[in-house]
Amino acid sequence: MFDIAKVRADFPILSRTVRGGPLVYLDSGATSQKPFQVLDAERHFYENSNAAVHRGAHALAEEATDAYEGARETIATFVCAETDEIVFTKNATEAINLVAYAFSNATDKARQGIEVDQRFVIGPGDSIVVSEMEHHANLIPWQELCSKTGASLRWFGITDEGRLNIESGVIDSTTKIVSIVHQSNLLGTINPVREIMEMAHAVGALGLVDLCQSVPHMPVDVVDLGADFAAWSGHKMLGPTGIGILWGKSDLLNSMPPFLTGGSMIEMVNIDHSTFAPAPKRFEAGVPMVAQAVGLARACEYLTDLGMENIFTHEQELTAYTLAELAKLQGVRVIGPTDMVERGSAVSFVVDGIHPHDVGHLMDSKGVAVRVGHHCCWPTCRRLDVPATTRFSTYLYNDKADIDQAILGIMAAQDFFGSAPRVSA
Amino acid sequence: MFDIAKVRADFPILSRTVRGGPLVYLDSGATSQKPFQVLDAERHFYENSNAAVHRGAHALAEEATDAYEGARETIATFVCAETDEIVFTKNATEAINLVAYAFSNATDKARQGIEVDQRFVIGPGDSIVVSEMEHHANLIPWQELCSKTGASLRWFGITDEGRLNIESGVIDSTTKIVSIVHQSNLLGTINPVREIMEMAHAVGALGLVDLCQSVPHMPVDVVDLGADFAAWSGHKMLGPTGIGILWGKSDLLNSMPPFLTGGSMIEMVNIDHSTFAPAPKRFEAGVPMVAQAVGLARACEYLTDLGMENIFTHEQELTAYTLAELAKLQGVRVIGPTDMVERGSAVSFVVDGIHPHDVGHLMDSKGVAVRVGHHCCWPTCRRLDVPATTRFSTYLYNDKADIDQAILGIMAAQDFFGSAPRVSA
Amino acid sequence: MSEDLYQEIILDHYKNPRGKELNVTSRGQSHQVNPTCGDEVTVDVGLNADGTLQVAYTGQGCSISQASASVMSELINGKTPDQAAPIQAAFMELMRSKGQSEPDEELLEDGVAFIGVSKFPARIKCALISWMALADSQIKAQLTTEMR
Amino acid sequence: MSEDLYQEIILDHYKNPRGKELNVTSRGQSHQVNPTCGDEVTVDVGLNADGTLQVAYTGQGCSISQASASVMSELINGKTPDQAAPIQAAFMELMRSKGQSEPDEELLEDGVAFIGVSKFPARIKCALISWMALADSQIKAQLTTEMR
Ligand SMILES: Cc1ncc(COP(=O)(O)O)c(C=O)c1O
Ligand SMILES: Cc1ncc(COP(=O)(O)O)c(C=O)c1O
Repeated sequence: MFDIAKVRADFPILSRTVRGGPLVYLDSGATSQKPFQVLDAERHFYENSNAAVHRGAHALAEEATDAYEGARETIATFVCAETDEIVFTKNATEAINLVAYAFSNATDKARQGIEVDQRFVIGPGDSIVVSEMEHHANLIPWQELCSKTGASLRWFGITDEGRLNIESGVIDSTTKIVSIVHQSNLLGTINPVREIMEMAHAVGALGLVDLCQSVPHMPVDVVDLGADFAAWSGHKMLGPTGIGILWGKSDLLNSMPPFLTGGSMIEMVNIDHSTFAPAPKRFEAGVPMVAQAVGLARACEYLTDLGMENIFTHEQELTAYTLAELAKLQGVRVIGPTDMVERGSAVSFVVDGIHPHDVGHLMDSKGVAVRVGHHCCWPTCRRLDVPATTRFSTYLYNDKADIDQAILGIMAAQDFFGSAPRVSA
Repeated sequence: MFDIAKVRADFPILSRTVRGGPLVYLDSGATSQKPFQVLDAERHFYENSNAAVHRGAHALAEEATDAYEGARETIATFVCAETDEIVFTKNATEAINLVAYAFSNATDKARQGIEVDQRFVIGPGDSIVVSEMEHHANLIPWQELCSKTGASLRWFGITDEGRLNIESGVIDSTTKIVSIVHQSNLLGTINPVREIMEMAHAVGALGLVDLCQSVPHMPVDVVDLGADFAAWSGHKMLGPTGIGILWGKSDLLNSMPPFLTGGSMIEMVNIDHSTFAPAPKRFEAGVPMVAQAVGLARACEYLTDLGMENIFTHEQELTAYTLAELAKLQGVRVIGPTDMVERGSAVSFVVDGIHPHDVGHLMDSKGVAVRVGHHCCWPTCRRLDVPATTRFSTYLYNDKADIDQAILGIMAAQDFFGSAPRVSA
Repeated sequence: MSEDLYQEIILDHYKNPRGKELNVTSRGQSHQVNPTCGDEVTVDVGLNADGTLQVAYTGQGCSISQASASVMSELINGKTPDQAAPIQAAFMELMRSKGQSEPDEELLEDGVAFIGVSKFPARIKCALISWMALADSQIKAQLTTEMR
Repeated sequence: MSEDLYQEIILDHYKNPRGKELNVTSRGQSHQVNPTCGDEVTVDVGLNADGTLQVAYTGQGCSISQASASVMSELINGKTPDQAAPIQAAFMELMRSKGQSEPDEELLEDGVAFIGVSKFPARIKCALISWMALADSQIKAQLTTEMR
């Protein structure tokens, strides 16, 4: 295991005060804090090797290109992927949209008589499968794709406990792609994605997994998950804002039409037509987020040094503790799995008679940063009949003292609101 | 005016050595270097206020949201725009693609019977107008739009001197959008964009200007340019990598379908359909590049403190000097305007008998960083019958000593290659 | 800190809402949502025979949003549109004040309790949601009137 | 620095290219482009009656790309495919070596001059472009053979 006190000392923000007291940061599911090592790596890049990558022959351009491509290699290794299967995007949202647009672009081109890979051509009669626990980032791109092509959207429902309900018949021969979250950011549920990817492949559909809440928190081998694509963000795993990753199988990436087009993604350009570079360059138009790639690679190294297994174990312990402490409170109900079977560290709950917004506010006044609302999973809230939840989401720098402080915050809110009426649903 | 020595001291990278000598950085057209003030601003954000914006009710989330929205305001003021007309993207390339995709998405939706703004519906019989001096970022997105919709691409040619040839008849009643670069990154030519935007509006077409090479180098009032949209990048104006800007008129932005979809850009989300927030949020799906927005705002302040008029004057002087010095060299031919009429600081040239790649390499060996190649303007090179060029591009931190050193580099290359054969075209 | 925000008056309106689910002969209705937290409010506006406004609301959300709706209905119910307008303007102004203004107690009555909310950017939207719904439903109601 | 890269042999091949625009009875042709700088090279491959390779190229580009094409044609012309293969592999290997390998002068002849290029990542592509075109045109030529 690792020494939490030493880890905490790497994160400058954790020593600041909030509303007069020390900061207790329990909102890493939204975005993580950054260790100075990552900030130093970015700054070192800017102060020593900053230049446009892949475009210059001078020394700085060479160094910048090496830094950028070296970062790609480090990140690939972190998830056991091939280097040229890693595409840099601005966030996970762009990564998922990139795949959704491969379908609409291929379909548009096919309509104009251009030869495209049929796996990406979609229309009425075809279906796309998601679930009722998807983040908006893995739902709306597919809704939009349906609205543009006439395909239909289907979804796996969820149980009252917040587990995926993998009914048969949802995925069938009409299905072109199945896109599922690995770990729910609202419920904490870890889904059997390998099984679902197999179901997709059995009918010839493609599969995407949303790894936003798993790559930062547990060892992930993207190949082992059996998916064709995976997407996640850098800012949730100690990296800078403004960078995300799409992983995709090489043969698929290379048979997709480009998404954003412009400089650096080309092979030949004429005034009226162009040809494109192979992946990953094909999907990285324009000057990319070079410093952020360097920072994210440093984040991967930082995590590797601590050990992803250790981080996972630490968070499992903390989550078990959180669930136990919450169970002791009257009038508090966890939304999502209440045991430690296949669940990660995001813990949502509602407090009888107090709206989550008010719970969050009272906690904030004690320096505890939690997130309240629908957590970009509005359909999940509707399904579980809660207007919103309060969510604790921990990371490697949190300890039991943080949870204790947060529990005190809930109790203070209960005191404060006393005999408040039940919130109407 | 300002004190160049003092300015240079703000840029840590300028004091490093390259290949054993001091760095002479003449590649700001590709990307600019960063003053420590910008790096400090980013770091200060990460160390004090880092949180997901628009998503939390806790103190850090409030501070982060203020920092992000405050940055939008600063950047808007910098170009005389309304704050809610500024959309953050990852680079200029994404900004231009965003507008191109408004057309393809609106057209796809119209085909499915969804009501859309007719200004964005495009198909066979419609045309898009660009020019022969566009950067690939302002060419390929429109080629792709044409290939997906059956619209045709037209372009203004250029003269042998590298000036736009604004023939009548290119823009006509079939034209849906005219997209033109303000200042060419290859030639240095400054185009009469206001006139061209008027021609576009006269036939009911929309107009976009690519401000990548003008916003960093001269005072720009986006409204005054008469365009409907404008795009540029942060990294070329002292800002971080990973951030760009789309400016658009409010009524247009709000009548465009969304582009990237996911969290933060929504109004209501149901499992099978959603509605969207007004601009600029509508176009900012997912956790955005918050730290980079803060850094870019600080860059705007830095530039404003020095005065964009002063920066422009300084660069004009330097460019006149560069052109005069180049004119003294035998066998060197400037590609682009050779006088100071409507031209900026990018100066391209070819050297008889020496390929640009070799010129660049010899200069690099003297610590002079210049760019060689087609500069993402391959069609422009073809038109002007050069395989590639060598380009000097200066910025506020360059002085005559830099140019002198670069000129020595060219002379060294000529010495070195001596009686080399003419490069065949 | 919490005391800044949650004044007694607010808690009282939250626990004992006025004007909630009244039976109003609605001529205008507006449904507003806060996209970040999912809070919702629906406001119905009608006219009494004497030309004064009838206002009712339903909704779910945090104490601030619900108390604000209750205060809003108490303040606006029975006022003529001309009497209501300055109250609406004053409340909007109060919420923009970042805790700096001195609200007119005569005009805003219990509404002054929301001065603390204006210091918390993330909660201003909560306090305003019912007032936005009111303004929107009034526009709709007037449209209906004109169309007759 | 420059001397690392631009050895005499390279400058000589650049100024006096061998095998450029020869008349080859082409059975395979490959056109390669360097997307960053626009350098181009076209390689033609045919077979002589004795089963040895006939190689010619045209192109435009920097000294490194052109000299490399010249060296390539000199090395490969008149070799059997079996004799050419180890030379091709050795040159690829050399370019990957970052200046660290000791190239086999017997095998690579003038090609050893490119050791300096391998230290400059941005120039490696220049040196390799004709060799990539060669490999590609060989594949095409063999395909043609098999299809008969
Ligand atoms: C004129 C022009 N347009 C567009 C771009 C593209 O900018 P970016 O690569 O930052 O998206 C550039 C710079 O590369 C440019 O100089
Ligand atoms: C499960 C899940 N998917 C997708 C996203 C979207 O990530 P981003 O906003 O960084 O694009 C998030 C985080 O917000 C998430 O938790």
